[in-house]
Amino acid sequence: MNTTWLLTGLIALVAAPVLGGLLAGFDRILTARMQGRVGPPLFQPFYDVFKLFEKRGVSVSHFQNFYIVCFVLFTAFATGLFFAGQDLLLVVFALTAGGVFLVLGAFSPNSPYSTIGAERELLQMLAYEPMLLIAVMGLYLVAGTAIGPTPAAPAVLDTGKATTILACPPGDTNRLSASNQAASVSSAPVPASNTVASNSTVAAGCGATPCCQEAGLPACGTPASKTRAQADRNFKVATILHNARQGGMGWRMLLNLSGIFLGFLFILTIKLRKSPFDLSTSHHGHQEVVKGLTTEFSGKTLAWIEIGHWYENILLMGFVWLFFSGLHPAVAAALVAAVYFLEILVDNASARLKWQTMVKAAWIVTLVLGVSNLLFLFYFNR
Amino acid sequence: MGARTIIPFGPQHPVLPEPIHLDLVLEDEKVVEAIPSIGFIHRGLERLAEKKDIHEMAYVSERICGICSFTHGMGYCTAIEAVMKIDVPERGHYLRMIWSEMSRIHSHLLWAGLLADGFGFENLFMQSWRLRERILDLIEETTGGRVIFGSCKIGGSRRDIADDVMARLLKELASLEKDCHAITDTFMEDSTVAKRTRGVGVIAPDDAIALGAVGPMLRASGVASDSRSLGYALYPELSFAPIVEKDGDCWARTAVRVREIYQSFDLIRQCAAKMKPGPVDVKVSGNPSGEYWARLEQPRGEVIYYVKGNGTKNLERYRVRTPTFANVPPLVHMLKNIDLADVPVIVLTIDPCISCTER
Amino acid sequence: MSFFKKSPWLLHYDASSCNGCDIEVLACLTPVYDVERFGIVNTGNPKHADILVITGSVNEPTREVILNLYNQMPHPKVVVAVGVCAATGGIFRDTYNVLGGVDTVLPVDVYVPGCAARPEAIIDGVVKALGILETKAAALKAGAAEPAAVEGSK
Amino acid sequence: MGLGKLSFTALKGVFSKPATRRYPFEARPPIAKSRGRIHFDDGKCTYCSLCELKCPPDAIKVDRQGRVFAIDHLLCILCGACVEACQKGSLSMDAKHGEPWTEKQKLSWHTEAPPKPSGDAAPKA
Repeated sequence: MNTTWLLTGLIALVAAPVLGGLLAGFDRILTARMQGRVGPPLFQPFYDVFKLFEKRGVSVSHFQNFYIVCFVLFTAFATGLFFAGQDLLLVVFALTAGGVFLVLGAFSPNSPYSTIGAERELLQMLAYEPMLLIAVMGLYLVAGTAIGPTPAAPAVLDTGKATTILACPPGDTNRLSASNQAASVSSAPVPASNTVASNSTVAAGCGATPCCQEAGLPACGTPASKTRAQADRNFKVATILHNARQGGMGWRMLLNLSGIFLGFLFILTIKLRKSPFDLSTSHHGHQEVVKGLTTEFSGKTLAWIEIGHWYENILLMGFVWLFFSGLHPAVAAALVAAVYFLEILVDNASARLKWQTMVKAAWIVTLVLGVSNLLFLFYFNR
Repeated sequence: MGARTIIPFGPQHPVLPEPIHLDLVLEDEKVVEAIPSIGFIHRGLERLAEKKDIHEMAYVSERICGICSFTHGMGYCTAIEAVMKIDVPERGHYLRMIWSEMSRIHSHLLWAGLLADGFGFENLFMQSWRLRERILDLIEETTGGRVIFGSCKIGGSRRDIADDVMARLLKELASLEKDCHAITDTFMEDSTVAKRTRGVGVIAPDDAIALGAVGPMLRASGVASDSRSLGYALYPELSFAPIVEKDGDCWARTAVRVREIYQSFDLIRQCAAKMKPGPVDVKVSGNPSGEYWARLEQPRGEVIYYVKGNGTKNLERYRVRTPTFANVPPLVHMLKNIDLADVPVIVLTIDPCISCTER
Repeated sequence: MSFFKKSPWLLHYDASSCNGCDIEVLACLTPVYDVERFGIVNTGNPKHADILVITGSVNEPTREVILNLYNQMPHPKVVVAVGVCAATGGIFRDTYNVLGGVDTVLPVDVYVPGCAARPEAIIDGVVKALGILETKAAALKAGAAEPAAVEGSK
Repeated sequence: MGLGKLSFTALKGVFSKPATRRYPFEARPPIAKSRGRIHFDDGKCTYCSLCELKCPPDAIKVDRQGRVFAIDHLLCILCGACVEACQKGSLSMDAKHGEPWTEKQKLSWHTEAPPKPSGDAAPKA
């Protein structure tokens, strides 16, 4: 991790709650408009949280608040890691750990509503976790460097423009320069110093940005073959971003991941606690388990849960960004916004389903869209 | 697993605007048994008949329940009029029918919103209540109140609807009827809604009759029973048929109520077409002596008013049998072996009005 | 600067109302009145609520429930009695099962008149309650002791 | 069957004016017949106490000798029976709703010293 990424990670730690709150504010206004009302001011989520900090709390068990601190810490940690360009798998597991702490917190007061909420949250995790991991794997296969072909027998494909190693995602111009030494040199982006300067623009483009090092790729100057093994298998966000952008994957990345992306959108509804699947707790306490998970929390603790959710939402939006990361940042940003809008629309056009339906639907989606996409990536997109 | 937990459902619960308490015995999320306990809003209204005179009792009777308030006032007046042998003028009857159908629309839209809220469809709740406000505006314009109409008195109606207001009312109702389709289509056709209502809380026709279900609850099980066909007020003058669905599940009950909304629009139009200018009330003097049962159709089903007068200005006995009271046994019957998530949906599809039930 | 004024969360309880005020309280949340404009959310959960909105008069069974709800709400909190039944018992004052208004059980901060109270009147009442809520919050901040839980005299 | 039947309505909501009446800032045009609050005009009252007789919740108390009319707005159910009973038109229904109070004002209304001691020639029904 170099300083630039460290800095982005730290900035994200501070900025994520602010952005998350704003996002929640936008969400509430849009939701209100969809329901034909005016809705609260944009900063309403902040007012709510600040008020909760002022309010006295009631806690039933001592551990309750401790668990919530852990939940927020883990969620924030996951967000920080993500924006510091670190390992995506670690991010997902840190996020899950945070979720588990939230569930523990909800279990501890022993109230029936919060217990049912906690059980439902566990079922939700059961429903979305496989798809989340598949998404990570998909991103890894497409842009996480690559599970390269064995160096001895690289498959070579004529893309029409230039000879490319098949394992590199199509359009990955980085690899063009490498194609000279296809047989012996790795499929990893080759640092400029190692490359025959036949494709100077690409080489310069890559070498000029510090992202090779940031991404934990072989440092410039080291022989590529030596560090190939560690460079090849890499779940780092930085690597994915680097490959997608520098590799100019563009829409192809999304196309290759289309099934996984759709599946991810599906579970995003669960993660964002939006309507068809807002089983464990919802934004409005009009349901059979009152507020589910958060029923027994009050005052500061509730405020922290809210902040934890903001972190989580920003992290998820960052996750969505990864799918678009091959595109121009402005396009990607617009698409992320569109995804969020879609989630709000779905929230406002569907009833809450039961957990049985949720688990079934999530797993079918995971199997049909996620796994088949993954298989496709394994066998046809090498 | 298999450990039983008891979930206290109510008296304060966000999906229940009214206090009813159900002890839900759960195994995981399966409801094994539901034990209702009521009595939270018992006020002792019937006993007020001994303290308030018969004319004041009309206002008290309206406050049995704020949702179907007009029907309560109308039922009480119908019973007293029968005892005192008062002939209400034709126009008075038509006005009463218009208001009672308007209150049916308002009640059904309100209920639709609450049901939507019960299965977590917040937008549908908001949209239903948005439309309901328009009917409330019409009610306010014609009666002066939004939920308590205060327009029924012994001997006829306290207010008249002027012709220009009536024309505006019909126009607004027509546009409202058109706008209702977006909502009712969602209730009838949306697949997430169907997932929550179809096949949930099924009650067979025989069970429904045996357990004493009334109103939309009974009609949804395929039994064509509508107290309006008994012929109180001037309902025999209007053409309508009881709305019946066959499935007996939550979806069928929704369908009955949704179709009744359109039926009520139609009935209001029929009333307006048949109405002639004339007096709306007659002068009432004397005190009731004798007893009478009046049976009316409330939005929630058949309601019975029993009055017994002894020649004084106070009634000797006033008794109301409300539809929710009749629908509680079928409710308890349906609340067995279902998911916790279905409880609000099933409870709401009987359209509980606890305030009527306990008075 | 207190944020209570900007984000009051309310809890509604129907003590023994005829539903009239109840549905008007609910109507406040819906598009035409939309109290979310002021950040008001109906939480349905006493532990999250700042304002207790009670409709209807108090009778023997609901008295316990009201006390329970009130005592579960964290400080600061205010009570708004909506409708004449909640204020005095209204037309049901004389019946055998009605104890009277909410103030027979709890300290009431705002009374909203009307039968049924109009949504506009309820909004006015809640807005008035916000000022009181803020004073209470300021007092708590300044180090005043939390008011003791209200005990029901059995 | 269909998914998202309400999405069109929802989308339409984003681009059209919300149905909300911004109440405290914009009051809606009053509806003439609206029953908001009982208005008492002391100039016309003869203290006949017919209104007291007709009031279902007994919110009105009239002292015929002392010529005092008192109404408890926290008891009044706005039925309008007193307005109908009043022969002199001193009671009327105000379309504007009553204000919230922080304290109970039990007998909240007018006391009037007798302007002309002509006795109570109250129009009794």
